[in-house]
Amino acid sequence: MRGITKRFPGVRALDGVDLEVEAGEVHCLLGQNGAGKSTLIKVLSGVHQPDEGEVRFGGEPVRLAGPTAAMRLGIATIYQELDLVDGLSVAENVFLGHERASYGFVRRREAARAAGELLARLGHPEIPPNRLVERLSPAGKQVVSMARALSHDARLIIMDEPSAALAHDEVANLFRLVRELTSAGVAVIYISHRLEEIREIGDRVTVLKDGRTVAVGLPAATTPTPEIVRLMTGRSVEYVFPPRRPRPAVPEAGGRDPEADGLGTEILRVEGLTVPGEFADVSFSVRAGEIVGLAGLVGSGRTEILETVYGLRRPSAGRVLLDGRPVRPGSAARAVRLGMGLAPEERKSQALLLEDSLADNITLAGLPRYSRLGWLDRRRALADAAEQIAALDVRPADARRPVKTLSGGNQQKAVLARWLINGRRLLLLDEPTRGVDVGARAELYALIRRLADAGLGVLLVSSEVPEVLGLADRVLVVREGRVIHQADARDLDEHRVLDMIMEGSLS
Amino acid sequence: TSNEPPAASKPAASQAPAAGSDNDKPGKQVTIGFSAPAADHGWIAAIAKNAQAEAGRYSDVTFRPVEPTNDINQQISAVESLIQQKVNVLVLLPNDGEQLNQVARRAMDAGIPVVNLDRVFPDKLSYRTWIGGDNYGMGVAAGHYIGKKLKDKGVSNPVIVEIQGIATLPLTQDRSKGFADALKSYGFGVTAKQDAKFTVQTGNEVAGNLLQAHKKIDALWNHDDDQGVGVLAAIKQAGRNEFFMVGGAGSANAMREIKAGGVLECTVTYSPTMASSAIRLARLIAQGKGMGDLVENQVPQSITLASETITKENVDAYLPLGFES
Amino acid sequence: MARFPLLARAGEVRHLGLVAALVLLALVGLATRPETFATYSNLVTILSLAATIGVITVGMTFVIIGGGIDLSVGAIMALASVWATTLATQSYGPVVMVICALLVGTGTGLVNGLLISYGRVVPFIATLAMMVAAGGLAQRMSDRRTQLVRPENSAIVDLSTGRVLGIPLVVYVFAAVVAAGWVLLNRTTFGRRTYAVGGNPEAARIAGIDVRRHTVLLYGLSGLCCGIAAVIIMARTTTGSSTHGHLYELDAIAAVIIGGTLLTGGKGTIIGSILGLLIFTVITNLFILNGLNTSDQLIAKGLIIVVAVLLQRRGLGSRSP
Amino acid sequence: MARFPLLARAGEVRHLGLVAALVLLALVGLATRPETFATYSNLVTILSLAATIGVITVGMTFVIIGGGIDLSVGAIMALASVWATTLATQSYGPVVMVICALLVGTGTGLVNGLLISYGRVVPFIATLAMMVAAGGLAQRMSDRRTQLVRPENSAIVDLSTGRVLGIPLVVYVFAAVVAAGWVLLNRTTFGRRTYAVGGNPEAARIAGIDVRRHTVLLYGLSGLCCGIAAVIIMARTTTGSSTHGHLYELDAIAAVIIGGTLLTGGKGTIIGSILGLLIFTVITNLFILNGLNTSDQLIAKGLIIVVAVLLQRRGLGSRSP
Ligand SMILES: Nc1ncnc2c1ncn2[C@@H]1O[C@H](COP(=O)(O)OP(=O)(O)OP(=O)(O)O)[C@@H](O)[C@H]1O
Ligand SMILES: Nc1ncnc2c1ncn2[C@@H]1O[C@H](COP(=O)(O)OP(=O)(O)OP(=O)(O)O)[C@@H](O)[C@H]1O
Ligand SMILES: [Mg+2]
Ligand SMILES: [Mg+2]
Repeated sequence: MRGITKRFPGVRALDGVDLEVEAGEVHCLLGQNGAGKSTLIKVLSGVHQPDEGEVRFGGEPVRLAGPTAAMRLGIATIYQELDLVDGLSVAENVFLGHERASYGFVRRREAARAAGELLARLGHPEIPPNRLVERLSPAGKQVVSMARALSHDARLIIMDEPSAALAHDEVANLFRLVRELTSAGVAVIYISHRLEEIREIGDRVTVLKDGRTVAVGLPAATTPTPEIVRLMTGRSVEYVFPPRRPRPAVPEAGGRDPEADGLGTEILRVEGLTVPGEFADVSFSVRAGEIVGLAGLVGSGRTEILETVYGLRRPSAGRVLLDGRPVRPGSAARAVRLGMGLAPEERKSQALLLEDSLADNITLAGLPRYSRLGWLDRRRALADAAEQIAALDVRPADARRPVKTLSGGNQQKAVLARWLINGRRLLLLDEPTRGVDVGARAELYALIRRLADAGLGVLLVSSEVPEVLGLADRVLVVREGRVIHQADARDLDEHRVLDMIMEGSLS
Repeated sequence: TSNEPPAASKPAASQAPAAGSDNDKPGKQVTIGFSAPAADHGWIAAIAKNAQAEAGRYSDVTFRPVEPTNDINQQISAVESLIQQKVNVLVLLPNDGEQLNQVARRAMDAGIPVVNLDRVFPDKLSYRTWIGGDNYGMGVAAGHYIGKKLKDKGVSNPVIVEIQGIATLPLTQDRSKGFADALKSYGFGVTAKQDAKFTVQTGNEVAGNLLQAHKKIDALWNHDDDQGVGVLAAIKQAGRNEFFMVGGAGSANAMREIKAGGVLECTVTYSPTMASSAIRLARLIAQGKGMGDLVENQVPQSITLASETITKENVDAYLPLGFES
Repeated sequence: MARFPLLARAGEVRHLGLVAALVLLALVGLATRPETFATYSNLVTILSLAATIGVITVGMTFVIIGGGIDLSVGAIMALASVWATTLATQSYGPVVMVICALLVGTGTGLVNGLLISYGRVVPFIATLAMMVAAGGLAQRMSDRRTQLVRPENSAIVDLSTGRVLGIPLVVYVFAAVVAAGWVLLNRTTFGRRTYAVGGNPEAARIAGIDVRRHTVLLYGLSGLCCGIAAVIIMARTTTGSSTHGHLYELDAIAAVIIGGTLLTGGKGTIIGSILGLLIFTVITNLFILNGLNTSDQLIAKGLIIVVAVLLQRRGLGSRSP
Repeated sequence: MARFPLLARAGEVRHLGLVAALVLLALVGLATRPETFATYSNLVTILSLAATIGVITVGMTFVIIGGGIDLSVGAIMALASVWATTLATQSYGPVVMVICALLVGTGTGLVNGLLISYGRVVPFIATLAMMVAAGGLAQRMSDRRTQLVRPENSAIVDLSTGRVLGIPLVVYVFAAVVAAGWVLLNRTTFGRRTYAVGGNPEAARIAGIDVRRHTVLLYGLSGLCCGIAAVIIMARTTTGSSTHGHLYELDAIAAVIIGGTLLTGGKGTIIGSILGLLIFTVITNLFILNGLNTSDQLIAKGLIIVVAVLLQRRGLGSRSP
């Protein structure tokens, strides 16, 4: 691909980008949120038409007039935003658009068998080809997306952040498959924000920044991390995780002198919380100034624990105490009044009003503050939003910009900002860095730490074990809906935690 | 129906002889405003056509119809715009007399005489002259035909079914009352009644279900010959012929059915020729003339048409007056 | 969604609520009118009366699963019935009349589809405009008169009077359309793609489906169903008229939604829609058998709709969120 | 969405297309009926005619921005007008009649809201059921008769005959409702919540907004608007009747959508809806002035709706996707 330029109304998403991929290699695309990675691969797969530039495939210049044209050439794509149809079965999704059919009639048995084979090849023979896709977990959907890409006889497979929704062992599975493909001469374009994955699987790296190519074909294994980060962000990010407070004299000493370890009083206490089918007998506490991390596999029930604490689900047993007072379940509105805030897992569908402005989004949970007899104090709302935008360094710092035009990391900041304008006691963060680039990630970590230092309690869920270990003070290991271990984060290492969440035993 | 030879669909009244006087001679130039409900029904369509045709017969009449509508609010606006245009006389067939009363009154107050066609305004100050059919009398005519025939046959406890038009119209209630009152004089009553909505399709649906509800029927009165086409179709589909049917309004199609001899034996008229008469009256009022056959110098305040009973015996006399539904 | 053998049985659970509602209504019928309700001729009447909207409901199900809505069905049916019964058309005989109705329906539907797909007018507005315009055109063509099917073309009327095994031909037409709709939706790529186009148009596009073309075809299909419905109404009433099909769009949409199809698209079944429609038809039949007046009918109908929907959700059981 | 000061001006660009459509219609009016169209009294007639649906359109805008739809507006208006004109109500005088209309409207709207929020019946079906049931109830209460406002309560009728500065009082009522609706939507937390609830109900819930309660209030508000519309129609027609408001729902929804509000919720303006409605009303007025017959009027109306939507999209310009 040469000199690819793509303009959207108001943005130049790609500005003369070059990319060269060879057969049998894993070519990684790196870049901050909004750098243009997804746009580039959408041009390559015929979804977008470039305004300028040329694409050559197998040496021939080609015109990718539509997705079908790309598929016919042997370009298959796993898109970042899941591209599945909920109301169709797994097999139907795999073969959507190129159905196994005769005279317009679907050959259903054959499609199911072929889909089953592809799923088995992906290491997931347990997914029934006839199940409706809406009933699969996010990870399961990702597998179906991959099966669809494999169902085309592809010479180039593009994967846009395939690992974002995958757990650790799933990623290993994915890499096995990628190696299988490349050894058969298939080229792979791989996009991820996780540098360690790039190192493991990648051959060469192309870095995008603001819609331009800033580096082409760097060796994936040997280019030093600071160099890559500098190329992506245009500056150097010295540290990743912010420093914690000094280690307390007696860990887990709660009870005798609550302030002895530099942490404040207990904010949240959860006792024997149970939601049948999701999790059972979960007990823990969060103190002021403390970040408590929940580590576990996708599907282990951490989201459900957060939602139950927040009052979105009704537990069958157990209780939640905030500042010593019981939280009655049933409504998030009550949790908000009591001083909780939740940054949910799915930013776009659960947190943001995408069409509305940054200011509207930031002030959403604080509306009572700006209400005088129902009248909206718009000046104060705008001022508060602007203040948070500055404090969190949201870019671009324009309160009136529709939030859908912001990059993922900045959208995440907006969600956090929402809870900062009205003095929270406890923040519940579910995968706060999913899909967020390294630079923004470091900023978010620093921000979360600052909030804790200012006296908030933080309950953090993340599927990335290093993130939990690096950011949290205390870690709870969740496996199949039970808390199987809790410890000070500094007493754990990644290997041990991985063993626990996968095997359920202490090695 | 429009797909009959064109000759038959000429508005009947225009062939009728003029009144016995020199009233037909051109007089003062007058503008007649005209407003009626939307013509989504054969009878109403005939009203509009008759009015238009009658106005066309006079060189001294400028006809100013407004867009017909079934929305009261819009008809009020339409009449308001006619008042603004300062027509000489208004012919109004309101969707609902009570709801249009106020705006008709405003026209009268503005010095524009109103000829109230068919559906009556409750307030006599709202119109100069009323001309219309006799809905109660129509029910009575149908009731007498059915009552007498069943009595003659010696039927006791007959099953008599009634299919009404639009239930919310006062005219429907008048027709029903006349029907019930007439039947009562024979000691009979209505076994079941349902309303269709003056359309062929609803007539078919309602009749289809009613025929299931009553496996044996003695007589059926259908208020409206338009919806009657659908009712007759439903009777054929159910393969029923143990009863006789009476229609209403007097459409040409109903008359042809009567002539052919079948379930439909009779229809009681409610003739749209009243629109032609209304235009004539409006012209006379505007020109300050009286009616030729009357001694009076002015047009009377109210004229009620009689509902006539059409059977196989007299159908030939009425066929030219029938309107195409 | 009984699309694969093993799911088939589970799929029918979806409709349990609707079937329960129908059974309840039938029990009411048996209790109140034992001598008339469960007779053969009454059931045949119910099906004959359901045929017109039933055929339209099949098309509407496709459109709504495909993410759209069609407010113009009643007007298209009226227009097709009028066009097929003009003197000019009738002079060519019954076969041409039928073809004319189908062509007019399909053509008008395709215009809807083009407006929506390529003109990018939202379906609600495009089909509302069509409803108004087609209604006006029907009035104009018929000169607002009811057009009788002429005696020499009575083959059309025979569709409603002619019977095979005691069942009127229109009921067979109805059944054939439902069966064809079911096969098309569940067994062909066209049907499966309809779910994709309605459920996730972007994903459908990415998968190489021509979403615009598909949308045009969906509205064309709905129009074709209106054309078939026009033939049935011509047979039932022996007429073509611009007043045919008044407010059919509301009943058809309601039947589809009560049948469990999402108004947002991507989900739904033909069987559910037909069950939803039969609930409406049986209600009307029950009311008339019991001699209820229209006002009471309306009040009861409103309540029954709500109860049917609540029952239908129970039938879905734990599968609804 | 002009919710912050500086956006306000940009926001008005949205409506350029609609204004253009209105101007076009006005030019047609001036060309065809120069002597009557632009007269003061004709403009007043247009506004009086628009008042009834106009008030309903304001409520409908809230419901649709909030992610719902209300098919029952016409029936609620009819029911409120009937209830307020029963002999029993009339015996308490005009003030009680007005209060009665407003209470009946609001109450019925709240029932809609409860059904939708807590009964989890989809809005289309819940309000369709209400449309049918409220219509039936209105027929029942009025015994299907038109109920006249009695002479001693003619204060109500004065709303349409009484004039201030040559403008009938109903037009002031209309203007007041539009202004109040605008303020409520743009200047209060209730309005902000409405956008949030319609734009992303899940996000609104997690942000601590009581989505169910808000939804109930939205339908209550729509019902209140129907109550106000009932007062206006009583003033215009001097009656209460179950036939009032027939098919108003379609016109109101169409006006809202032509005005740029998304049927999926989360976006829209009061001004757009009112412009959309005025387009309808001016069309009707033009037809009346030019004496077009209904069929031609309908055909033309269908075309104009499509053209208005296409123009409106141009007006949105680069802001639409
Ligand atoms: N359909 C669109 N309309 C308008 N702007 C768009 C569209 N798609 C992408 N953009 C803009 O183009 C730019 C590049 O977006 P893109 O999705 O390619 O980034 P990315 O590198 O994939 O980021 P991420 O790491 O967050 O996935 C961004 O500014 C984005 O807002
Ligand atoms: N294969 C599967 N099929 C059906 N449902 C599944 C499957 N896997 C998980 N689920 C369900 O998906 C829901 C969401 O799980 P989720 O992945 O959010 O859990 P989690 O521990 O919060 O993980 P994370 O927050 O890391 O995504 C759970 O209720 C679980 O029962
Ligand atoms: Mg991306
Ligand atoms: Mg989760």
